[in-house]
Amino acid sequence: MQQTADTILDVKGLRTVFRIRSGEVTAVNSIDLTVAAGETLALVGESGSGKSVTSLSVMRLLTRNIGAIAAGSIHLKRKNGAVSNLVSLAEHEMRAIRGNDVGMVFQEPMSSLNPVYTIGDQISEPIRIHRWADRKTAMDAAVALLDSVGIPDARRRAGQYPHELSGGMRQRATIAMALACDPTLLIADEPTTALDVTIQAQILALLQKLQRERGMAMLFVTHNLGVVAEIAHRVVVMYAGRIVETGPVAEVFRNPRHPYTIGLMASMPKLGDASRMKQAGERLAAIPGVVPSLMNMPAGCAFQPRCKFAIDACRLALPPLAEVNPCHQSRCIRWQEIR
Amino acid sequence: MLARNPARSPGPIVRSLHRFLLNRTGLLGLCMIALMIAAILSYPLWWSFKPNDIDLIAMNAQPGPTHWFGTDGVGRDILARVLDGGRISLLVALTSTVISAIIGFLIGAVSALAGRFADAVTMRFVDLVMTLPPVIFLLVLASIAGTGIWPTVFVISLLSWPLLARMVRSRLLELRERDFVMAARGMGAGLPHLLFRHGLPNSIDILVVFATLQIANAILLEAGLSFLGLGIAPPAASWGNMLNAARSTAVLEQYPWQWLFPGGFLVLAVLAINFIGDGLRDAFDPRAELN
Amino acid sequence: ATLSGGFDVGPGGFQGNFNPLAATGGFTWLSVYFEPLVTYDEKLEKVVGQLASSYEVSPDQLTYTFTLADAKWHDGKPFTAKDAKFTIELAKNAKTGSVLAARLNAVSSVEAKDDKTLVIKLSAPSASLMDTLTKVMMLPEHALSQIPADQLAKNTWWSTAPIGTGPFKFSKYVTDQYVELVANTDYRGGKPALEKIINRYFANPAAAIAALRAGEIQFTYVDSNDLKAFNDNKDFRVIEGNSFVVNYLGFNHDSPIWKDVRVRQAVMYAINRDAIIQSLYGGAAKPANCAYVADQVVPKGIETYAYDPEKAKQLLKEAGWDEINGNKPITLLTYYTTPLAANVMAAVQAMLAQVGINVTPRAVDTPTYNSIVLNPTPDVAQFQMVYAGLQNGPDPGSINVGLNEKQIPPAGPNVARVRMPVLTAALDAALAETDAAKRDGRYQDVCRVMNKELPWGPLWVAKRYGVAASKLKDFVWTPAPGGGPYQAHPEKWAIAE
Amino acid sequence: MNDPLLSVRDLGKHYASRGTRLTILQAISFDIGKGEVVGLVGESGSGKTTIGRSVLRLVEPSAGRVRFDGTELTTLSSSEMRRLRPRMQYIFQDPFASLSPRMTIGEILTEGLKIQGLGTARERLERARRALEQVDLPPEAVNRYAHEFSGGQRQRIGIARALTLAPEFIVADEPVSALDVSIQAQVINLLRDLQQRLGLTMLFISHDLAVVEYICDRVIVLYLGRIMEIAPSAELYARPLHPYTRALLSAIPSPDPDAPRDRQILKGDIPSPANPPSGCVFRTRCPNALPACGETVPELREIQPGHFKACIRDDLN
Amino acid sequence: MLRYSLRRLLIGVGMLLALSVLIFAMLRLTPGDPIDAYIDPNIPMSSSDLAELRATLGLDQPLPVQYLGWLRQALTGNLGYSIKRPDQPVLGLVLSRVGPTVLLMGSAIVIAIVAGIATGVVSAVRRNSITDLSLSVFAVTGISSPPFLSALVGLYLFSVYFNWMPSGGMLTPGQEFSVTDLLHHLILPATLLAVAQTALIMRYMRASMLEVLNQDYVRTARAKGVFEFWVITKHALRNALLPVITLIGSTIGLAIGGAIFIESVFNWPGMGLLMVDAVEGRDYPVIMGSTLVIGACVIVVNLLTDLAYAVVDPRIKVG
Ligand SMILES: Nc1ncnc2c1ncn2[C@@H]1O[C@H](COP(=O)(O)OP(=O)(O)OP(=O)(O)O)[C@@H](O)[C@H]1O
Ligand SMILES: Nc1ncnc2c1ncn2[C@@H]1O[C@H](COP(=O)(O)OP(=O)(O)OP(=O)(O)O)[C@@H](O)[C@H]1O
Ligand SMILES: [Mg+2]
Ligand SMILES: [Mg+2]
Ligand code: NI
Repeated sequence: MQQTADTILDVKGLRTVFRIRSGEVTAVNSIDLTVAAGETLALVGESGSGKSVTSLSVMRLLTRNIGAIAAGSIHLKRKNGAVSNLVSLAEHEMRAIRGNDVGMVFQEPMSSLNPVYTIGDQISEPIRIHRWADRKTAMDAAVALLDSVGIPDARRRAGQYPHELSGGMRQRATIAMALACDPTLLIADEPTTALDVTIQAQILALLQKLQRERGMAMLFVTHNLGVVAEIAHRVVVMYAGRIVETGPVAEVFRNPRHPYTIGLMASMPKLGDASRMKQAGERLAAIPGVVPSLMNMPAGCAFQPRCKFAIDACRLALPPLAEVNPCHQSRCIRWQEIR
Repeated sequence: MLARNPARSPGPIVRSLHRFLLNRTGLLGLCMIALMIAAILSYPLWWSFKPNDIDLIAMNAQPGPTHWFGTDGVGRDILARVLDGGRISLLVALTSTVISAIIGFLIGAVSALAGRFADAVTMRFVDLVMTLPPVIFLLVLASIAGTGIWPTVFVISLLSWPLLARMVRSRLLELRERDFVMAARGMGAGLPHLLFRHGLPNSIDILVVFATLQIANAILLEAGLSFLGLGIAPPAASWGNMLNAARSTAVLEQYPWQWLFPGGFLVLAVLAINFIGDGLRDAFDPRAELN
Repeated sequence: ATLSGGFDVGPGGFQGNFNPLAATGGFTWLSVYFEPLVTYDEKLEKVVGQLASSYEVSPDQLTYTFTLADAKWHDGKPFTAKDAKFTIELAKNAKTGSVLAARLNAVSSVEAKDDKTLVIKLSAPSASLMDTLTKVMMLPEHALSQIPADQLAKNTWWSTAPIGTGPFKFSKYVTDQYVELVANTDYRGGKPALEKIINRYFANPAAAIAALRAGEIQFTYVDSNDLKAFNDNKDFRVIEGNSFVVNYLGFNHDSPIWKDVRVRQAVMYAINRDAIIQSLYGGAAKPANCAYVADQVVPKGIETYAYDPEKAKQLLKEAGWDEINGNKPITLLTYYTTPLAANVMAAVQAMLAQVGINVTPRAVDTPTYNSIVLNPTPDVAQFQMVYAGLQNGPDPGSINVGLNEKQIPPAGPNVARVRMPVLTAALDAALAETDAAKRDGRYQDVCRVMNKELPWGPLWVAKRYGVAASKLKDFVWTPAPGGGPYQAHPEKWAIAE
Repeated sequence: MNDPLLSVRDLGKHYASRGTRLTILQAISFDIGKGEVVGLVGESGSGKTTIGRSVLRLVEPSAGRVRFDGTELTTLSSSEMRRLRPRMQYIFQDPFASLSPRMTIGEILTEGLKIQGLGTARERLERARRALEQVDLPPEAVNRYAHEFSGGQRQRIGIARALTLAPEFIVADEPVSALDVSIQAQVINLLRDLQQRLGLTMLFISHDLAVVEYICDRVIVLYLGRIMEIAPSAELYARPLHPYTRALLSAIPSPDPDAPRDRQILKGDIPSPANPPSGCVFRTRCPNALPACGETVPELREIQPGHFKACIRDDLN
Repeated sequence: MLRYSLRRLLIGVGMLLALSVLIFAMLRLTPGDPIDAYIDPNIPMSSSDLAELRATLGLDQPLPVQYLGWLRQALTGNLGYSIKRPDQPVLGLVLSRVGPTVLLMGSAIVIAIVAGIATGVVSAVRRNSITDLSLSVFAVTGISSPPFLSALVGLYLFSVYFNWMPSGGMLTPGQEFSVTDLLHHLILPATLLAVAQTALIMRYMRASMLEVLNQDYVRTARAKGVFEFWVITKHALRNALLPVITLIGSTIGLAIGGAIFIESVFNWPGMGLLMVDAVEGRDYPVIMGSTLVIGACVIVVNLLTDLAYAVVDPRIKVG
C-alpha cells in the first residue's frame, strides 16, 4: 500500500531479535505494515508467531537486555503532524510518545493493571505525565474517560481497585487508559481473548465506536478469525515471525491464497455446521504438527513441514510475498494453484 | 518450544546435574567448598601442628612461616584449629540444617495439606514457639541436652524450624489449589503422596534459601551456645567457639588473627554454600534450561 | 569535678541491688555513701574503726563495746547507737533478706548503752565477727523502722532515696545506666574534693575498657590480659592487688577415682603452674600449695609440687590408674567463663592428658554450677572435678566452709565433699582459737594438712587489677574480694584538671 | 437413557466469605447416560468448573446428591472414594498449570497408577508409553519435562494422564480453550476419536458454543450457577429457547465476511454471586425480561422431549 | 478491621497464657534457681540461709501451686517483684525497658528496611552487574557475622579507635536529657543491629523485585510513558514490598535475639539486657514478665504487619 497523507504507522522491514543463551533468534522478520487513520489493521497468527513482539517493537518496549530491533524502520505520524522514525529515537523521546501518541491495550486486563493503585489513579497517570495536569484535573479527565468507555457510575469506579471490577470493566479501564491522551494510534494486543463472548462483543463494539469517533488508527492483534472479520479492515496473517498473507479482510477470508490461512479457516469449528459434520462422521480439518521453534526453523518456507501442498521447491528457498492483486499478497509459491 | 528434540533424552537426574554444571557461580561455590573440605579432612597429612597441642612459649604468635595463621592464647596453632573446627562446625551446621529442614518442612506441609484443624493447631503452636525469646529457649534446651556435638545439633535444629514451617505452609497452601495437585487428588492421592511427590519438589527453592541462611545461622548459634558454656565442649575447636575468643578485648584488638581466620572461613563457607544453593535451585528447576 | 567509673564490673559487684543487707559484693561502691562500724584498712590487713571511733573486746571474747563517732545522716539527723542496734538486728533477721543473718548467729544481744556506745554480746566467741561487721552498713532507723521486716527488701527506698553517713549522698539512679552521687558537704571527715561520682554500669567488660580508653570514665576493673594496652600508657595507672581467691582443682571425694592420694598428687605434679602463671596470667598470680598464700599462714618447707610429669606418671602407675579410671573422660566443671579461664582449662587439659588423665572441661553459668555442686546427691558423672575458687582472706577462716566435713552439702558449701578428719580437726581448732596471736599457727597447721592430703589440688592465687586515669589523685582502690569494704577515703579523691 | 451413569440431583455449592454467603451453584440436576457426551457452557464464573469438580468430589458439594453407577458419592468415606477415583478422571483447562513443572512426563503419567498401586514400575512405564501413543505423542517423551512441549502437546499429555487409569467417565474442563485454533482442532478430533473408541462418558465443559456443538450429544447452559437450558445439541443450535442461549449464540463472531452482523449485545456483566438478582438470575441482562421475572425463580421445564428451559416466557419459543 | 484486630488480640491473650505455662515449665527445667544464681561460688554462704531464702520466695512449693500463685497475681496486673532486685516490681522494671528497646529496635528496623529495600531494588534492577554481586557478597557477610563480634568490632572502631561515638549507654550520665545526645548514643548500636536484617531484607527484596519487574502491569506503566524511575519506585516497588512485609513481621522475634548482644555490648537499657541479666540470675518473675511483654509485642507487631499488608495491598481485606 502506498504511503498516503493519512498513514499513521508505517513499518518497513522490521526485524526483531532475542538474545538467548545459545545465541540470537529472530522473532520477527522483515515485517512491513501500514495503518491509516480511521483504519483497523488486524494481525493474526498462532501463538508464538510474533504478533506481540511486533507490537512491542513498535512501542519499543522490549526488555533491553533480551530483545532488540535489528533492522527496519517504524515511522509514526504524531499528533502534531510530525513523522518520526521510532527506531532511531532516544529513550526519553520514545517515552514522550508512549501513552501520548500511541496507546496500548494488553491481553490480560487483570495482570496489566497494577493491583495496588485505583483505576482512576492509573488512568489519570498518562494525563499527568504527558499533559502536566494536576491531580484533580487528571482525575476528572479519567472519570470522563471511564464514562466514555461505557462504565456506569464512573466516579465511584475510579476510586476502586482493579480486583473490585469484573473482567469486562477492567478491560474497559485499560482501554480508557490507552486512550487517555487521545493517541493517533491504538495498539490492541488480543484485548478480548481473555473475555467471555458476550463481553467480547461489548468490547469490540466499543472499540469500533471509539475508533469512529476519534478517527485513530488501530493495530489489532488477535488469533480469532471471527474477531478479525468483525472489526478489521485489513488483515495481516503471520506465521513464525513472517507475514504469510495480507489483504483486505473480506478479500482474504473469501479468497485465501496461503495454505496456512486456508488451514486456519478450516480448523475453526463453525457454529451450526458441527451437527452436520458429526452426522456425516467428518472430522475438523486440523493443521497437523506444531508451530516450529524459533531456534529450529525449517529451511525454505516456514510452513512447509505442516503444509499439504508442499513441494520440493518450498524447502529450498523462502518464498517471496507474491502479489495476488494490488492489495492482496501471499507468501506461497503455489498461491495460484491452491484454493 | 523444544518439541522437536532428538528422540532419546537423558534421565531427569543426569539433566539436573547438567543444569547444575551449567551454573558458573554454583560450580565456583562447589569448588570452594570442595577445597575447604579437602583441606579439612586432609590437614593431618600435611600440617604438623595438632589442633589441641598447647605451646605456652609460642602463645599469641603472629601469623608467620611456622604458624601460617598464628597461634592462640595457649599457643595452639590457629590453622590446625580452623581446619579441625571446620569439621565440627560444618558437621553441626549441615546436620542441624537438614534436621530442622525436615521438621520445618513436615510441620509446614502437614499444616497446609492435612486439613483445617491440623492447620489451626500446628500454626498456633508455631506462633507460640516463635514468640518465645530465643535466649530462654536456647538455655533451656541446651541445659536439658548438655554439651557435645549431638546435643548441639539437637538444640539448633529445634530452634530453627518455625520460620521454615511458615514459609512452606504458605507455599503449599498456594500449591494445594494448583491444577496438577488437584489432578493427583483426582487420582486418589493421599497425604504422603502429596507431601513428597508434589510438596517437596515445589518447596525446593524455599528449602534451599532456608538451608543457605540456616547454615550460617547454625554456626553462629553454636558460637552462642559455646558462649553459654554449652555447645561444643572446649578444647575441641569449632568456628563458633574460636570466634568467641574475640570477646576478650585483648584478642579482639591485639591478636585479630585469632578471630579473623575462623570468621573468614565462616564467611567463605557461607558464601560458597549460598552459591551452591543458587545453583541447586536452578538445577532442581527443569524450566531453568530455557533461559 | 565529676568522677565516672565502672565500679561494678569486677569481683562480684552487681548493681541493681542497692540493699547492703542483701549484697554479697559491690562494697567498693556501697561504702562511698554507706559506712560500716568497722572496716579493713587499705591493705586489708587489720580491722579499723569507721563509724565506730574505737572498740573494746572483753577478755572472754563475748562482749564487744563500740564507741561511735560523731556522724550525721545525709538528711542531717545525728547517727546514734540506736541506729547501729537497729541495723545489726535487721542484719540478724533473715526475713529482711539479709545474707549476713547466719554469720551473726553468735550475737545474743545488741545494746545501745547511750547515744554513742554500743554493746554487742555473743553467746560464744567468734573469730569472724569483726570481719562480718565490716559488711554491715549502718542504716537509719528513722527512715526504715516503719517498714515491716519482710517488706524491707522490696522497698524502693534503696534505689531512690537511701540515706547513709558516707562522704557522698545518693542523687539519682537511672535504671541500668548509672548511679549518681553528690558530695556530702557536711561529711565529718571534711568536704569531699569531688562534686559528683558516677558509677556506670557495663554489662560487658570490653565496653568498660572502651569507655575508659575513650576517656568517658576514669576507672574500671580490668582483666589481666587486657592490661597490655594500659601498661605503657602514661595516661593510665594500673592498680594491682591480691584477689584473696585461691583457684583449685576440686576433686569430688564421692567419686572413687580420687580415693588414692597418689592420684591427687599426680594431678599436682602434672600441671606446670609456673608456665601457666607466666604465660596465661602474664605473671599476675602466685602459685598456691594450700588454700593460702599470705606469708603469715603458709608454713615453710611444705611440698611445692614442682612440675614433674614423669613423677606424675610414676604415681599414677603405682596407684593403678589404669584400673581406677584409665582413659575415660572426666568432666571438669567450672563456672569461670572468661576467655582467660578457657585458656587455663585448655592448658590444664593438655597437661593432664600428657600423663594419661583425660579431662573434658565444661564451663557453665553460675546457677547451673551451683545447682550441680550444691545438690545433696549430685550426679558424680557430671561432676567429678571442678575448677573453682574460694575466698581465703582477709579473714583466713573463710576457707572453713569449703573444706570442713561438717559443711558438706546440704549443710554448707564443701562442694568437693572433703571428708578428712585431720583437716576438719585442724580447721575446727583454728576457728576456735580465740587468741589472735596463736591463730596464724593454727592456720599454718591447716595449710600443712592440705598440702599433704590434697583435699583439692590448689593452683594459684591470681592478682586483680584496676586501671585508673593518671589524672585521678588520691584515689584509693584495692581489688578486695567482694569489693571490700576498706578505708578508701572517697572524700579525698580528686581529679587533676 | 433409563440407567444413567452419572446422576446429579439438587447439587448446591456455597462459600462463606467474610460473613457473606456466595451461592455458586443452586439446584443443579442432570443425568449423563453411559457413553454420552454432555456439554456444559456458560460464561466465566458461572460455576462450570465447580460443577465438574463437585461431581468428582474434588471440591465438596454443600448440598445435593451425586450418584455414579449406582454408588452415592457424597457419602463415601475418603478411602472408599479413593478406590473409586480411577473410574472417573478430570482433564484441566490450563495445559501449563495442570502438569507439574518438576516431574517428567513419565512420572506424571505413572503417578495415578502408582497412587493406586497398580503394576510394577516397568508395567507402569509401558502403560504411560501406550497412553502417549494414544494421544499421538512419541513414547520417548517420558523423559522430558512439561515445559518442553507446546500447549497442544501438553493438553494431550493431560488427556493421556486421565487415560492411564482407564476411566469410564471424564470431566473435561475447557480442554481446548487455551489452545490455538489449529491445535484446538487437533485436540478436539483426538478427544472425539478417543471418546468413540473407548466408549467414554464425558462431561465436556466449555465457554465456546461452537466447540461444544462439535463434540457433545447434549448441552447444558449455565448462568450464575443455575441451569438455564438443557437440550440435545442439534436441537439447541437449531432452536435455542432461552434468551440467554440466544444471546450467547449471537455473540460468537463469525469469520465469514458475508455473515450478517446484526448481533444482539447483552448489556452489563454477570452479577456477583454475593447478591444474585431475585427471581430469574438472568433478568438483569435479559432483553426479554418482564417484571414477573423478578418474582419467582423459574423452574426448569421440559418444553419439548429432552429440551428443558428455565424461563417463564413461553411466548418466545 | 477493628473487630478483626480485637479478635486477633483476644487470640493473642490466649497465646500469652499458653506462653506463660510453657515458660514456667521450661524455667523449672533449667538447672539452678534464683538462689543458686545468687551465690558467688568464691564467697560461699551457709546453706541454712539458703533454705530460708528459698522458702521466702516460695520456691519450695510444688510447681502447679507456684504457677497458680503467679497467675492469680498476674491476672490482677501484679507480676511480682524481681528476685535479683527485690525493690523493683517486675511490671515497672519491664515497662521501663520497653521504651528503649522499641527505640533501638525501631530505629534498627527502620534503617534495615530503608537500606535493605534500597539495595535490594538496586541489585534487582542492575541484576548480574558488579553492584549486584558486591551487594550479595555484603549480604552474605552480614548474615554470617556473629552479632557479638560485629558489635564489638563496631564499638572498637567507632568509639575507641575513631572516638566518634560514645561507648555505650543511652544518655550521657550526669547531663540533662537532649535529643541529640540520645541520637548520638543510638546511631551506632542501631546501625550495627540493622546489618543482618538489612542483608536479609535485601535478599528477599531482590527476589521479589525481579519477580515483579516481569509483571504485565510494569510493562503497562512503561507503555503509558511513565519515567523509568517511577516505574520502579511507584509501580514495581509497592508490589514487591508485599512478601517482604511478611518477612519483616516474622523475623521480629529473631531481631530481638540479635538485640540482646547489641544491648549488652552497648549497655542499652532494654529488654534484651534485662532478659540476659534475668536469665543469668534465674530471676523467674522478671523472665516471665519480660517474656510475656516481648510475646505481647511480637503479637502486636504481627497484627500490625498484617494490617500494613492490607494497607499496601488493597486486595487483602482483613476482618
Ligand atoms: N523475552 C523473550 N525471550 C526470548 N524469546 C521471546 C521472548 N519474548 C518472545 N519470545 C519469542 O518470540 C516469539 C514471538 O512471540 P510473541 O509473543 O510475539 O508471540 P504472539 O504471536 O504474540 O503469541 P501469543 O498469541 O501467544 O501472544 C515466540 O517464539 C517467543 O517464544
Ligand atoms: N474457593 C472459592 N471461594 C470462593 N469463591 C469461589 C471459590 N472457587 C470458586 N469461587 C467462585 O465460584 C464461582 C464459579 O467459579 P467456577 O470456577 O466454577 O466458574 P467457571 O464457570 O468454571 O468459570 P471459568 O470459565 O472462568 O473457568 C466464581 O464466581 C468464583 O469466583
Ligand atoms: Mg502475544
Ligand atoms: Mg472454569
Ligand atoms: Ni477462545
